[in-house]
Amino acid sequence: MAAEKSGSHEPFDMAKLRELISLMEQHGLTEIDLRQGDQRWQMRRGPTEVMQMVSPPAYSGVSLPLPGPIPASPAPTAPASAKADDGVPIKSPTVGTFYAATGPGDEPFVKVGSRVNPETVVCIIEAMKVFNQIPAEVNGTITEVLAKNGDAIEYGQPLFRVRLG
Amino acid sequence: MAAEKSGSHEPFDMAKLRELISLMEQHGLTEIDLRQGDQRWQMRRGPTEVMQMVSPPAYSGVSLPLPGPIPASPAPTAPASAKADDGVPIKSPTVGTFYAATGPGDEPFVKVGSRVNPETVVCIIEAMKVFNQIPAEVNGTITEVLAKNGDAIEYGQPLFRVRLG
Amino acid sequence: MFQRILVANRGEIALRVIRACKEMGIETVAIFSEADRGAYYLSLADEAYCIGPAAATDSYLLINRIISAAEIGNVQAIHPGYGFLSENAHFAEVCRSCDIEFIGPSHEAMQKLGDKVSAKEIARQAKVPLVPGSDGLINSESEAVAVADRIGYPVLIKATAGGGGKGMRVATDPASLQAGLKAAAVEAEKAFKNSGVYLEKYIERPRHVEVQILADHHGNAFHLWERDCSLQRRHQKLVEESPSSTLPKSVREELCKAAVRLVKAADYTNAGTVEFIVDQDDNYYFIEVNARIQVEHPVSELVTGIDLVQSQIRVSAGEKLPFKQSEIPCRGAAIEVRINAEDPAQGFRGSPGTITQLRLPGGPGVRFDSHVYQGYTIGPNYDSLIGKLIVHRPTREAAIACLQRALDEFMVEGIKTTIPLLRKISRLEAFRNGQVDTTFIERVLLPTMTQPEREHDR
Amino acid sequence: MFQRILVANRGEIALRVIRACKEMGIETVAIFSEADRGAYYLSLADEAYCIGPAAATDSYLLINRIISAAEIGNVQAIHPGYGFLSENAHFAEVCRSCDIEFIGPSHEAMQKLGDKVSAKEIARQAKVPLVPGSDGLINSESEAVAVADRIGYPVLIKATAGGGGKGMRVATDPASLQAGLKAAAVEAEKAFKNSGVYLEKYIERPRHVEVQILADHHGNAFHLWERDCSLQRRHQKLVEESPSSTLPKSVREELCKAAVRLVKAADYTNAGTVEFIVDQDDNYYFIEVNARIQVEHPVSELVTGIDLVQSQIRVSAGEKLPFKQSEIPCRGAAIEVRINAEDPAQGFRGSPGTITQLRLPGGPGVRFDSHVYQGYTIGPNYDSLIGKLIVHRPTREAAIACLQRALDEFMVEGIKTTIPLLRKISRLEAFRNGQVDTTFIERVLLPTMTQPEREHDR
Repeated sequence: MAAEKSGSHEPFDMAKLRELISLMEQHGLTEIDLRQGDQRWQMRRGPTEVMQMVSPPAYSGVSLPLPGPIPASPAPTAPASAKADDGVPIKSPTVGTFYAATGPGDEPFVKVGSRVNPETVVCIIEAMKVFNQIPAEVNGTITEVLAKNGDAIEYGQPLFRVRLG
Repeated sequence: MAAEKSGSHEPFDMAKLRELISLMEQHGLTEIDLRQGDQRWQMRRGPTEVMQMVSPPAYSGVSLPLPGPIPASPAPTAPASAKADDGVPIKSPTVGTFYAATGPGDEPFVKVGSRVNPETVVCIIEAMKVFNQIPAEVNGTITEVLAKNGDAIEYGQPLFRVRLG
Repeated sequence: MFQRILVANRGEIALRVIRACKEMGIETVAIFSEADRGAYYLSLADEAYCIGPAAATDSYLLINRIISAAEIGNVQAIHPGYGFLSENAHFAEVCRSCDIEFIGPSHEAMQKLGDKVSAKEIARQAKVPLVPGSDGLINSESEAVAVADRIGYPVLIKATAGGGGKGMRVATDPASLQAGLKAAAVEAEKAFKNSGVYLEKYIERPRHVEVQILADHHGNAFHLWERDCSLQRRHQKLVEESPSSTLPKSVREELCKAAVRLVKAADYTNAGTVEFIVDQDDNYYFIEVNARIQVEHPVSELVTGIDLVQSQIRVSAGEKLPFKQSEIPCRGAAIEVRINAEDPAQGFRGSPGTITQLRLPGGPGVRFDSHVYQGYTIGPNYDSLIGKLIVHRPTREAAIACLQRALDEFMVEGIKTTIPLLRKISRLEAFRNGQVDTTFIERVLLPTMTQPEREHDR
Repeated sequence: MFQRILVANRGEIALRVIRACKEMGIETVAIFSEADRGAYYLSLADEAYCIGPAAATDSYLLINRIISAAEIGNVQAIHPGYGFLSENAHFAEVCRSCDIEFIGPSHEAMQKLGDKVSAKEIARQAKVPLVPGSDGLINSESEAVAVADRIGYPVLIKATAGGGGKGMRVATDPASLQAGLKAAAVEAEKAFKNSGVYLEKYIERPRHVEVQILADHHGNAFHLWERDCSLQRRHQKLVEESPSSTLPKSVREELCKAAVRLVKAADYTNAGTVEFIVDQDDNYYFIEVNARIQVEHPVSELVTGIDLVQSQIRVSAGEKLPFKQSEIPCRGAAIEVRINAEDPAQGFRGSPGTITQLRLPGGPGVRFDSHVYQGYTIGPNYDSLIGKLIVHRPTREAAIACLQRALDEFMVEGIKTTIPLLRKISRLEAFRNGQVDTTFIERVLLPTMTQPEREHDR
């Protein structure tokens, strides 16, 4: 707004703001709300508790001491891989059954160390009797195979890891 | 207003803010809300969300847009007195009806400015046809009378304020 | 009986099906979109598979993904819930062609009753009353006048290709009929390139009354009495109850029998709902069949004591319904209200967000069906239903009192809901006296709400 | 009818009474201690007064404070709930002397039935079976043998001044009887300076069966069938159900009629419970009367469809009960489990703290009575009951299935509860077959729980 520019009070003194923000972090403040005349400075910081409420722990039911069978939900996407940073995942574009090779006894499409380009078929996901060939979609080297023959695969589940390049 | 005069309308005195923020941390304050004239400084620290969950706002039901009669719970102890720091409260030791004097037309036991000692009777609380004389229990001067003749009084409700001495 | 069922839905109805299965000792496979990952109800299923991103067209509506999940989940049957694929005859057919039972009617019955023209033809044969009107298109003014004379004014002129109210006219006498015919034909030609119009009796301020049906594969078709769902906004039901508070006993019984005749005529099985409109003289007219479980099924469960979702599963597994018509009671009065994450003050705009505080009603007479909890985030992707509050008491008066106190106890913070509106409705004289119709909310209630609200207007 | 009632209690039963009043259009005045300030249920009352500090002896048990609150709140009646002052005849008398109706029996009836000796005398006159035994003290060995021959072994030797099991002996034959008499007399003399002993038939592994009673001031006294509360730990009930799953129909009916005879003989009015123990041959023996509403009243409400708390209020206001005995059904099966903030793994030690996460069960067949919510803090001052989960289904088998799935849905974080124990109980063969008695939990179940738990032991 034009009015804001007018005169000696230059909107928002960045030096002060910078200082306030660093004070907030330093002293663990979550909120500042300053008003004077037509000015209002309001700042909020990292409400970690709200975050917990926003996304309740996935499958928290699993932690219940159920006497019955424990719901065996498949693990959500990211596997607890020690090599989590060793490349990008190739994720399943559909839900179905994983096959590493064309048939039993055949060589797998790819192994750790295989070079792939975007068109390289890395596996088959069977869905409704249809065998979907899954392309790598990236250039690189397979660093990890995350699924086994016959595994039930859900949408978005990582199947391989690829070091790009 | 005094505040308006100060300075060239410079928004927000950083020295004061800095001091307040460090005082908050030092003394474990979670919130500061200062108002004067058109000024308002409000600051929050720490896990406010968890705090809300631990002690949900008293009578939060009152804020519901109930179409029916709104629950008219009596206000919890501390009244929103402007002179909140002007002395200590004399609290009701029981539940009952407040009387400032022995009978209608009589002089009240105490008024603002009355000197009291621990034995001074300050009012009567009637409970089950019994008229309980309430002693001040402190030495000092009455600065505020917080109840009216015939008021329903609950346990712990402040009846008077006394500046000690 | 099935050992394992896939629940092809989300939210409260997915939880409802999981609950039914758990009580029957059947394992469940849930599916979910990325938007629903981590929802608590998924942890109650025995398995859960992500089938796609948030958009329903890329997940809950993708037949091949759901069938794939059913295959890897190794289920014998799929429960479709309501909405999504529940009335998709093709989906039902695909399921069965994959040797997976679709928990619902045969796709043939679904198609027959899903098509309005064929449904009306079946109704006619089964002597179920239809809204009186012309036999097909109107060819001349004189024909129109003759039809109107026969069925009585007011009449509704409708475009045969119509939709959305276009090409519709109400006529109250021969003069307005003649004028209306021309105008409607022109409008219809313009909108649909088809000027064909027909006549129907115009039902003023109708009530919406529907009959719950259950039919098995052994020739049994029963009604579970009726539900009155007249309180609607833009055809979205807000309040549903059983029994109807206004229909005379003889009409209720007739209506329920008509519904049974209709589903028998269509060889319909499983649960279904036959919808009628009822005029101010308690004449009822068949409208359509909903070939699935409905949102408001709990009110029928409460008055009859019959678990509808369990019954659906038993019927699909080939079991015989274990009762006779005369053994289905209608006890007390049940009322359901829909708690939606919507802001009635802002034109019922959806109100997504996180529930920061939640106090649920409870105690005697209260049932609550919901997948949400304090900390749950309502996303913008799906419908706004966050729960159904259902009360059941010996009398309608007591049920309304229970509804009022339950709504007063109900506190949701962080999002806007229909709760304040429902509180208001529960205290309206017109509602308490049963004097409402499908136009009531928009015609009477909402206009009063644009004014600043009076306080304490019970 | 009363316009305004004071609720002289706290927690779930205070909320239960407030709910009943709201549905009846009666205003409520709540009282609370400083420990309960800010509890959500207080905001549902029309007024709420703090009456003292946390200790019950300085607040909920202080008669004069409660009467003062009733006076400033201008109420016509006081509902005492259960516990606290609910069975205090003096409190009932004070209320009425202040022209405030005490919602419960007359203090005379309360005194008559509150005293065990006079209650037994009334039972004898009303031909209600008592545990067989000697008529008063035993004077000689030969008399003891004669009594034991008459009532049959095993017999229990009890000190007349006794308590806490001291001076008690079980005898299975004349020899052990003679030895036991001497030992018991010596022990009793030592413990109570009174060597008097008497004989009673020893009931092995008894079941606890109680009958819900409602009586008005117009000469009507009805039973609302029985509840089986055999699953107890140290006389604390954990699971209650109606009807009893083991009693033959003829015995149930006899037992219920006996309970009605007893309360009629005592001129008892309002709600009450007549407690019996039942032996393995289905013989039943009167134990005592609880002259108040009970924690487990909801199971009777569910099978009969009668609101007990509303009925209490109506009876106190002088209304006639609006039904006959033959019109009180016992439909389906209802089971209540008590959710306590206790840690069964630590000897059921109380587990105060804040509920950080809460997922409540819901859906068909589920009722939940509770004053707690996510964020509520359970203090150390009062009992550990945080909620009652009650299920109602057409059959006991279905009710147990519903109970299992509801307990599986139920998640409480931040405190320890009895939920895991209740899950275990709900899946026990002995419970499902009705083969439990008042000693079962301590005799059979708890010993298995000291061992590391086997997984998946459904």
